[in-house]
Amino acid sequence: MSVKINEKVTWRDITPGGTIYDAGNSSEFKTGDWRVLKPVFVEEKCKQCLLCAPVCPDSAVPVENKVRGEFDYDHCKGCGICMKVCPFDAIQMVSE
Amino acid sequence: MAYNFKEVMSKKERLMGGHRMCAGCGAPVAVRSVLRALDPDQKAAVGCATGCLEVSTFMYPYTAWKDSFIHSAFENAGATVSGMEAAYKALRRKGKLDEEYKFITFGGDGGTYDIGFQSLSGAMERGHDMVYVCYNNGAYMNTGIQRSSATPKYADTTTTPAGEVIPGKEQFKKNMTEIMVNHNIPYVAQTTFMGNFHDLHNKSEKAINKKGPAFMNVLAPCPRGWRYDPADLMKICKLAVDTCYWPMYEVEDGIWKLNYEPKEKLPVEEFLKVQGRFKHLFKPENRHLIDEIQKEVDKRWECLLRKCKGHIGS
Amino acid sequence: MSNMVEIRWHGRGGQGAKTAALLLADVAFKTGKFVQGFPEYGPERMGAPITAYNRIDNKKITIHSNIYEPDFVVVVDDTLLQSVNVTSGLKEDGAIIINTTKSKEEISNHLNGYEGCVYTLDAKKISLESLGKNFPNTPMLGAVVKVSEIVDEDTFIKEMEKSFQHKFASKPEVIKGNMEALSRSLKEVK
Amino acid sequence: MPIRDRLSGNEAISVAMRQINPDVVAAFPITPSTEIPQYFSKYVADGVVDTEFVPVESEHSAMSACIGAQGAGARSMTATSSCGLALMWEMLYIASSSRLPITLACVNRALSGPININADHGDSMGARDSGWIQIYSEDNQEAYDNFIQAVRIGEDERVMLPVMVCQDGFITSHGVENMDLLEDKEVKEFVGEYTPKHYLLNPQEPIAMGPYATDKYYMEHKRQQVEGMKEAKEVVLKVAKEFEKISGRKYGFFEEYMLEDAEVALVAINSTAGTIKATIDEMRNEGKKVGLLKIRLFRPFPGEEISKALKDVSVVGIMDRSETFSTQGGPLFFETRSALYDNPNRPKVVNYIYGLGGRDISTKDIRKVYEELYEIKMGKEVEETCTYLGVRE
Repeated sequence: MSVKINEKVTWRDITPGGTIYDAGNSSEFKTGDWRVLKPVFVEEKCKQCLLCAPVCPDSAVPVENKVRGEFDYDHCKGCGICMKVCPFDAIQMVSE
Repeated sequence: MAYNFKEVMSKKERLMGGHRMCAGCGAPVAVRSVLRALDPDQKAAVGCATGCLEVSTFMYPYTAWKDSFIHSAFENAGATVSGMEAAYKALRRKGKLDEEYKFITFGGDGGTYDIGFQSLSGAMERGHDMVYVCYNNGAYMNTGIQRSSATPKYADTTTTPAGEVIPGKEQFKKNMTEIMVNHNIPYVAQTTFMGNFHDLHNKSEKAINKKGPAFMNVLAPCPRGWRYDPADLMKICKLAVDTCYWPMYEVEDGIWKLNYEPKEKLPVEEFLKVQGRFKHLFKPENRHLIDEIQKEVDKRWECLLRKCKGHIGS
Repeated sequence: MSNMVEIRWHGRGGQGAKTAALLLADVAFKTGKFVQGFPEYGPERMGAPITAYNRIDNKKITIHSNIYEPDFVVVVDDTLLQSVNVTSGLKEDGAIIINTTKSKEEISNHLNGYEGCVYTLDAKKISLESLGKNFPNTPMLGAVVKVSEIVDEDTFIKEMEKSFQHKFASKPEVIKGNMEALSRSLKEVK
Repeated sequence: MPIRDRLSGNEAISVAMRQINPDVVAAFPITPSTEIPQYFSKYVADGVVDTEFVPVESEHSAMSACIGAQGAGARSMTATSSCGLALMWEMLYIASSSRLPITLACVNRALSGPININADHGDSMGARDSGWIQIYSEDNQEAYDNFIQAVRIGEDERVMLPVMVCQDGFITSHGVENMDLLEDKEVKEFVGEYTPKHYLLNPQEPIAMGPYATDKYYMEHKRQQVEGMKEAKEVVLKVAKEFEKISGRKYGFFEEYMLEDAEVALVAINSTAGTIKATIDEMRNEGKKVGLLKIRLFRPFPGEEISKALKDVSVVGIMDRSETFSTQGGPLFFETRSALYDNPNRPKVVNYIYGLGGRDISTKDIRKVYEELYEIKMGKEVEETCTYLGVRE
């Protein structure tokens, strides 16, 4: 999109029909500040079983080449599902 | 296709973070899992009924969808994606489009079981090559937890409140999966989130790649509506399956197959007691209501076993 | 000045009065006229009295109402005479054409004192003899062309033959019977 | 070379559809528009077109499927009437707000209840604020011509709005009349290919359509949508000019018939305009200076131009074939009278509601209306601005 769509956009520049041409641009919107509890990744305990990855509603457990990385704190809402499924205690929930 | 969990998990994400679903919501977990069944180079076009998922994943100007996405209204996801699929056929026939696309539709149980039922039934009957996925949380969560025909009996919702005289919703949920089986479409499946998502993945893969219409009913818990600790998503799902409240099965080309049989069938109250919406059932004078639910669960389970007649396995 | 001819058809649903009106429009169209052919629609099913209309003119027709003062009325089924005021608004210098086995005298009692010309034709007999079936609309079409003179007879015969050849391309055996029904009706209407 | 033919209004639309050969047609039968998808599905069955025909299970799904298809990048069409249009209502708004130039053949019929299958304009008039361009057709020729032009008007980059082409149920939809058809090739060249800038099935650019928009954006969306409507006026005229080149037939926002020196005039749409013309011909022979303004483009409403065209008429009667239950008159009346308000010498304006549920209107009825307009011109007091023509008192 040539014009940045934000709350200052005029009627002339808003996208016709409200169509968005940058698929997946919600990643620019941060939901991390919804968090009350924060998951902490204890890498040394992690066995890379990846069970924490599919259960995340916010796609906040990135996996590349079969290895999980650090939490995406920009989007993690701190629900704690990942902590519960981890068989190795490698995720701990702490206060923000 | 053999399921290589770690490889599947390494695929590029097709539903991005930054959407506004509740913390711990089951719906995006369902969507991510279904979309992971696409090959990375497979193009998809996604449709969605109005509901939590739609308004939260496409709040202007942000879309969480990496694939082309359309939403038009609540009751017509089946028809809208029918149109998109018809366009695809026409454009391919006329030589205006070379690429192959897969068509996937998401709707909640409101948009699937109730207001969108006609449109879905029409789309399936006409044989459009598309997958319809119901992310089923058993009530109209988007408008604030009103009962649907997918709401279990005696659940406390905002339109079937557990009161002094009436103990919540008075009817059992309708069996949408079997209704879709009776459309005689090539593939129908019922599943939820278990372990490493093997079952959901396999079913999505079949549904997507099978020619013709396919329907998947995915139990996707709603922590707010069901009133449980959001962190317990996977536990809730496992209880739903192990109590046989939500059996995982599929019907492929008319063959019924049970995909999971609990080693030990748990009493349904194990599933009920962890959810606030059934809290009133645990008053001593309401014991018979739980028994009634148990009887219905048993009846439906036995019926399913008869239909699957020894076809058990993933 | 317009010399529009307006025709009203009375028949029963399923008898082909609407088809006859459309066929007449067709023939007139083919001879270069401006035409309208339209039925009056309701939810009626087979057997109910129905009305259909034609307007035929040498210039473009813009009027889009029913016809209240027709130049000609065609009655495809004489049992309608009991229940329908078929001569309503019919111009005295016009004519009514009725499919019947009865004589003009017998019929005239049912015409509400209409003093214009009355023509009769036993369309059923013609149809049965030439087509083997009771399709009264083909003979009635011939009769109305004869009486109204909206189309010259030779042209009419020629155009109808072409039209039948097209319509019955897959069963040419019925063309002859239809043509016979038409030419008989041109002669037998009285 | 024009092809001389005689067709019903429904046949005319289906022939136009065949010549356009759209990508997708989705429709559900409803009297009196049913014949359109019927005729068209035969073209599909015979391979005369390569359209994907979707025989949906309701009109709501018809419009939904058109939205999905047009959004996907396919030229899409449908046809409906009355309750069918009403069932589409919600989707009409979504089609227009999504800026999808779908073409709809609306065969006007009264809305229930009581259930009635005959012509009035209650259906399309109810949809007048749904953001669709609306074009009305006097006869079969106009229905055909308008339908072909509608594709170009809606798809114009400045417009990108759906278009509804209306004609009267049964009166023209089932009435056979003379008309001139264009050759298939001419129509195909005229409408060209649908080439949207952004569409769902563009492999190079995945997009998302149909967002949730908060108040921070909603109003800007609506304002932009209005701009498409504003631009439509110029595009309607441009397309009409081009159409005239291939057809020889002139079209504008409206047609003025004997209006230039008219003392009293009627404003009407659809088939009654033709009956009014026939009445005018009779009355002009008697020396009466009566005229007609037949509105073709109702959305957007060409208010200024209409006001200008009526400025020298002393009394104007507006003919509405639909009721609004506002107790203040019909929609044509509202729009036209409002347009005339800023005219310093505005004419006296009265409203006639007529023809509801298919009640026939003849030249005799119209003659009476003109006579009353003359009486008003001569100073007769108007007791009620809105009266009902031919209703039993």
